[in-house]
Amino acid sequence: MTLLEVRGLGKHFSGLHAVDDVDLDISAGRITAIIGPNGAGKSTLFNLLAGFYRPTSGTVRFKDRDITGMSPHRTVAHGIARTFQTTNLFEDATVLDNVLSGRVVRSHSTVFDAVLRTPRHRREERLNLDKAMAALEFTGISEYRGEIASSVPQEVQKRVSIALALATEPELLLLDEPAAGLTEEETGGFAQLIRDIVADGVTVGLVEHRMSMVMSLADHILVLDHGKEIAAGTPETVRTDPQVIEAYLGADHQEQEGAG
Amino acid sequence: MTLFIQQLFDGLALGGVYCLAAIGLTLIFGVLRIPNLAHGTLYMLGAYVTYFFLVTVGVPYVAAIGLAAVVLAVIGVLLERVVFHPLRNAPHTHHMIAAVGAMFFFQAVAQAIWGADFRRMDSPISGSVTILGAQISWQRIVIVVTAVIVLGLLTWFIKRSIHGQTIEAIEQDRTGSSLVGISPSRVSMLTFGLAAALATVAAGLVAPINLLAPTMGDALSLKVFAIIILGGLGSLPGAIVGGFTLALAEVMTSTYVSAAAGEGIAFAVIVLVLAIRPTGLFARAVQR
Amino acid sequence: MAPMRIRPGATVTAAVCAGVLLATSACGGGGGSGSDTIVIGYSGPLSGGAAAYGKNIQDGLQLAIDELNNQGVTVDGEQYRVELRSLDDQYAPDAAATNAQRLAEQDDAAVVFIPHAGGIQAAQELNSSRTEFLLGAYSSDPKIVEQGNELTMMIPPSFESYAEPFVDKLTRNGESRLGLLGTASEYGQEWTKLVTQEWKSRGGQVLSDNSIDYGTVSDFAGPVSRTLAENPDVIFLGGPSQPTAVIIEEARRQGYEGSFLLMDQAKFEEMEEFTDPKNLNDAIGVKPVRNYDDPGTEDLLDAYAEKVTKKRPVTSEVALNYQSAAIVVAAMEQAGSIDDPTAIREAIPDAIGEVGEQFHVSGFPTEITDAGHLRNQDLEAAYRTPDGEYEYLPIEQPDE
Amino acid sequence: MTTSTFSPQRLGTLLVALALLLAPLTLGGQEYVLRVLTVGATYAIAVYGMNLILGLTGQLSLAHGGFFGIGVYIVGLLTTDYDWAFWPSLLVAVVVTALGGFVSGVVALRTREEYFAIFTMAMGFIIFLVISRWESVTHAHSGVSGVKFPEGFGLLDFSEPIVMYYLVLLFLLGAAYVTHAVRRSGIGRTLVAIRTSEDLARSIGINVGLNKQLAFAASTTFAGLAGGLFAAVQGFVGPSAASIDLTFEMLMFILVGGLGTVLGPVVGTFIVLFLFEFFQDFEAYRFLVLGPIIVALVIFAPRGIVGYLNAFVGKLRSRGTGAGTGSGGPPEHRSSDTATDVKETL
Repeated sequence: MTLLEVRGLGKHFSGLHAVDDVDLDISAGRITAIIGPNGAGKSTLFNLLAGFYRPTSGTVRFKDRDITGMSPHRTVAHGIARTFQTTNLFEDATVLDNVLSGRVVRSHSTVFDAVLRTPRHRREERLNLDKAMAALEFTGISEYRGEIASSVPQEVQKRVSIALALATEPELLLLDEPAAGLTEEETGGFAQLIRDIVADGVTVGLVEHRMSMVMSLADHILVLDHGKEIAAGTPETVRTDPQVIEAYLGADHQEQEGAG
Repeated sequence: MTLFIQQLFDGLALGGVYCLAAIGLTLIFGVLRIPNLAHGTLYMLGAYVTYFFLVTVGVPYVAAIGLAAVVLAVIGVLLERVVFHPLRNAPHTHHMIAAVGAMFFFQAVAQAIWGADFRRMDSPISGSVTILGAQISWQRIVIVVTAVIVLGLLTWFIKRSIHGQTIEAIEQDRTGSSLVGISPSRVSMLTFGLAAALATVAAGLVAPINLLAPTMGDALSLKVFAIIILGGLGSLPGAIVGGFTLALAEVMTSTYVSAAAGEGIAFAVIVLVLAIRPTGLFARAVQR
Repeated sequence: MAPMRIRPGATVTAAVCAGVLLATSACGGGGGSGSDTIVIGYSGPLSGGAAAYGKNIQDGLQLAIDELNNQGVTVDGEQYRVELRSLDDQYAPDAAATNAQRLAEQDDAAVVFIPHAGGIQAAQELNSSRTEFLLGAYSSDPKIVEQGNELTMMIPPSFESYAEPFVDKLTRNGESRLGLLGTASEYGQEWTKLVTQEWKSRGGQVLSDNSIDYGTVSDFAGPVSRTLAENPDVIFLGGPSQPTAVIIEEARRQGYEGSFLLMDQAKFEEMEEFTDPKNLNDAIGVKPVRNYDDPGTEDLLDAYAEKVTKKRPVTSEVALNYQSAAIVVAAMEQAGSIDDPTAIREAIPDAIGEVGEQFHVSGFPTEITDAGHLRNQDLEAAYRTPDGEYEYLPIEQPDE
Repeated sequence: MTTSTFSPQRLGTLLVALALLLAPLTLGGQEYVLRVLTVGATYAIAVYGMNLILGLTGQLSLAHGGFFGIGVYIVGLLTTDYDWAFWPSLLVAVVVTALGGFVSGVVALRTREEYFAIFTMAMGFIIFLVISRWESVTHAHSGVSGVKFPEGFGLLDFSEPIVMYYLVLLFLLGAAYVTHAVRRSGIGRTLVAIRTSEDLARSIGINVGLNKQLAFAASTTFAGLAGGLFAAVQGFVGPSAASIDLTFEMLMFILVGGLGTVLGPVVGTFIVLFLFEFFQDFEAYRFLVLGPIIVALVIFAPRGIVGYLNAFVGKLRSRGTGAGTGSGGPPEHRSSDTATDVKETL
């Protein structure tokens, strides 16, 4: 089943075609990766899907509903969560509070409930705490819950941002370079975490530089260059696509691997 | 028609004063992101120090303004060092309150030294000239001419000299310029010194047609904010255009609408401009 | 900051809070003065835009108190020293009321002087019901005695008494066009209304209102040329003396040759210091203090020059408060009480006649109305002739 | 969550509440101090409003004094010129400032950061100009006298200063409780998320625009309520009750107390007012001392007294238990956070 369907999506920034006429289908329960050299428009595409940018052309459909140009707070409510390339957390709050913030979109109690401490409010607060703790345990960082987010190791911070996204109870989780800057060993752990997420029933969209990780994880790969799709398919087909080798793996291969 | 000419010249003179005061503020706000609410009190101190040199010491008018500008530049640098430098990483809320504290202090100092009563400062330039039936005093002509010269020099300074270019570089890219070895700290001091000196020139020019009082800068403070919003933060040409535009708008509104409307026009301008363009007219792309 | 964390510092905070509150209450116990001291309270603008005005009144009160101490004050057979306690209210009504209450309670001041209508009205909300004190009200706005506050003593003449004779004098030669260039303060606006009515009642034409805030305008040339563009015969203006003088000078420079009708806040003697006195010719306003030949005038001028400053002249703000401080203390002597505001107020009519001659400086009050207004029956205004001489004309005061 | 049934926070709040409740009883008829306390309590209510928009949401609104003034004048004018009773007037003041805040927030919140501050400063100034110049309605500088006391319906006499004090105190405690409840709930997390990073807040599904607008409306409502009470406390009101100076005073209160904390507004307000009154003895020269004190507080105690103490005690506790519970205070102030850290280890 196609969870997210993108057709002819484009975004122009004052003459620059950041994303140009992209089609993409993300199937439920699978891992779809988007790769391409720096500046290929991968993050822009994510921003378009999550509603951070308003596309200049094309449509985005999620669960058969048109969500083109919908603002982020609504896409999240519909079930799309994302993480950022540079780890983005509420740095002065504890890890637990960070993850609890992700519950806001699923909460219904109003300020009056909070002031009057209605049963609904208490019930919801308890539920939120349970869900947040579950997300922390799922990502394996529950022992850090009391610590200030900016003070925990980088790997933990990355896991916090995933836990935060999971706390919003998404059906589609968009991960923007989740393993950037991690060691080889840590990357392995992240790959496992991503597999766990999918096993838990959440569909994953992934932007990643590290080819080894993409090739081992992805069910489907979209390759972008200069905002345009140059190839799409299984890891096997993409790996052997001459255009991809030309544009990406060939020219940049060494640099990419070195930098990774 | 005569009235219009008269008001036009008055508006231009006022615009010159506003520009000189606004440029300092726009540099501080644009370069350092500090909304310096104490700017009006620097202007006030500038007027009093000019008065001190002119009347108490007895040096000539132009020299008095020059000396006062130097003194105020030092005060500006001190203000930066003592108050704003320790707060350089604090949010603008803290800057604003610190500026208010500095404002209280400077006003109290002026009142302690020169008293609360009005002072009058006569300039050697007197008399007036009749242009198209309007009586224009030489002092106002001097204000406009001086403003133009100072603005010209300043533009040259910013574009040509190393120090000026530093200011511009920092204004455009704070992190980038600190990477290439420009010290933000030195630029901060330079900017504050320059801003205070410019405010002093404005005050020295306008004092002879008005009066000195410890509160003379209060009204100006808010107006220059309107100007730099109008002109775009950190933009020199913007401050100049904004200064003259606002001065003329003020003068013409009070002439042809009502005095109260003239007083409120600056604030109406802020609200209107920001309601339509939340980052000000002529604003550069906002870096975030 | 995390919203849901417990905040252990609260205990300490609470301790600090409690400490502060205790300290606040403790400061209530302080203040006051020895039993042989009479405290006169004063709350006025001592900083901010109106500080010069507030300082003038403070000086007047202080000079009177010095002189009283010189002579010795005896109430009910006991010797007292008089002391002035001043607090700054920056012209804000609520601060003035708070100050007045503080002066009355902490410093046991039975009389508190306040020199602005807003502060006076705010204090009147207190002095009738809650804290008792006699209010020395220095404001020429008659509203302050119209509300039946029994503990108010209005010091200056009501400004309403000026309008008619001023307009009379300046319309003698058929002048008919009045330009308005007053200050945009509370008081300036009241004056503008009054003069407008008076002028219109004689069939004159009132031109557009160019009132400006004298304190905030950077350049007076604009408003002046607007006013002159309508060719007025008389210009009404006035606010603090100094900007008024600058505006007059600007009007003369732009070629205006008509007369000026000055509101009572502007004083000839102060304006003479700020502009060539010739510019002030053909203007009507309040009589300069130095032109009175009351028995105490000279001495006050000398004392002011010696103790306060030689640079500024004595104005009616100094002189009238000088007189009224003496009246208040005389009333205490009459009443035989230093702490009963009602008794002191009731003794004022008798006290007026008992005040020493040296306190008669500028039209010493001859009576106090039932509403509490100190009045001098021979009040005079001053007209500065085109030749720069002063002429005085009597001012009739309306019944209250 | 770490909230226990018995926490030092509850004890602390209880103590502050007790101190405020008992304070008048220790005064022995010192009505001046009672007046300072009452006026301080009305200001503190407004400062709680500022805490919502600035402390929790991170938006510096300088129109706060203006909205306070609107509250003052609605109650002032309705109870005098229109002879309304106090309570309905207060209700109108609250509703008008709530709606006014919400509607003006639509435009105001299009601007961000410093622009928002300057926009609201201009708004505040326009409100002040209207109040001080619109003579036919507001009586301009003449002010409004004879504002009614609240009706006690034969049960209470609000013309008694002490009764009035307890009334204002009741509202103040309410304001503090609302702040506490909001902070603890998802709404508080929403606002703090917006303060910390609008982009991240958006990415976790927070409607940033709407929430900012609601927070702004809530803050102006507090200001309006406080203004209405202030009018009744004073009896006479003038345009200075809407002035921009008042906004800066409130800003000072909250900075001294501690941004975003529950007790900060009340602690800051009373401490600064106490300083103001204390330095009255210096008359015109008091700002020679007060000015530098303000600057020093901002530089050396940027988190405010409550924030600072919280951090301090938090540190002691975390050293004791090993588990970091962290601290309060505005997140932006990195460098001096380090500075306080250093001091705290001493």
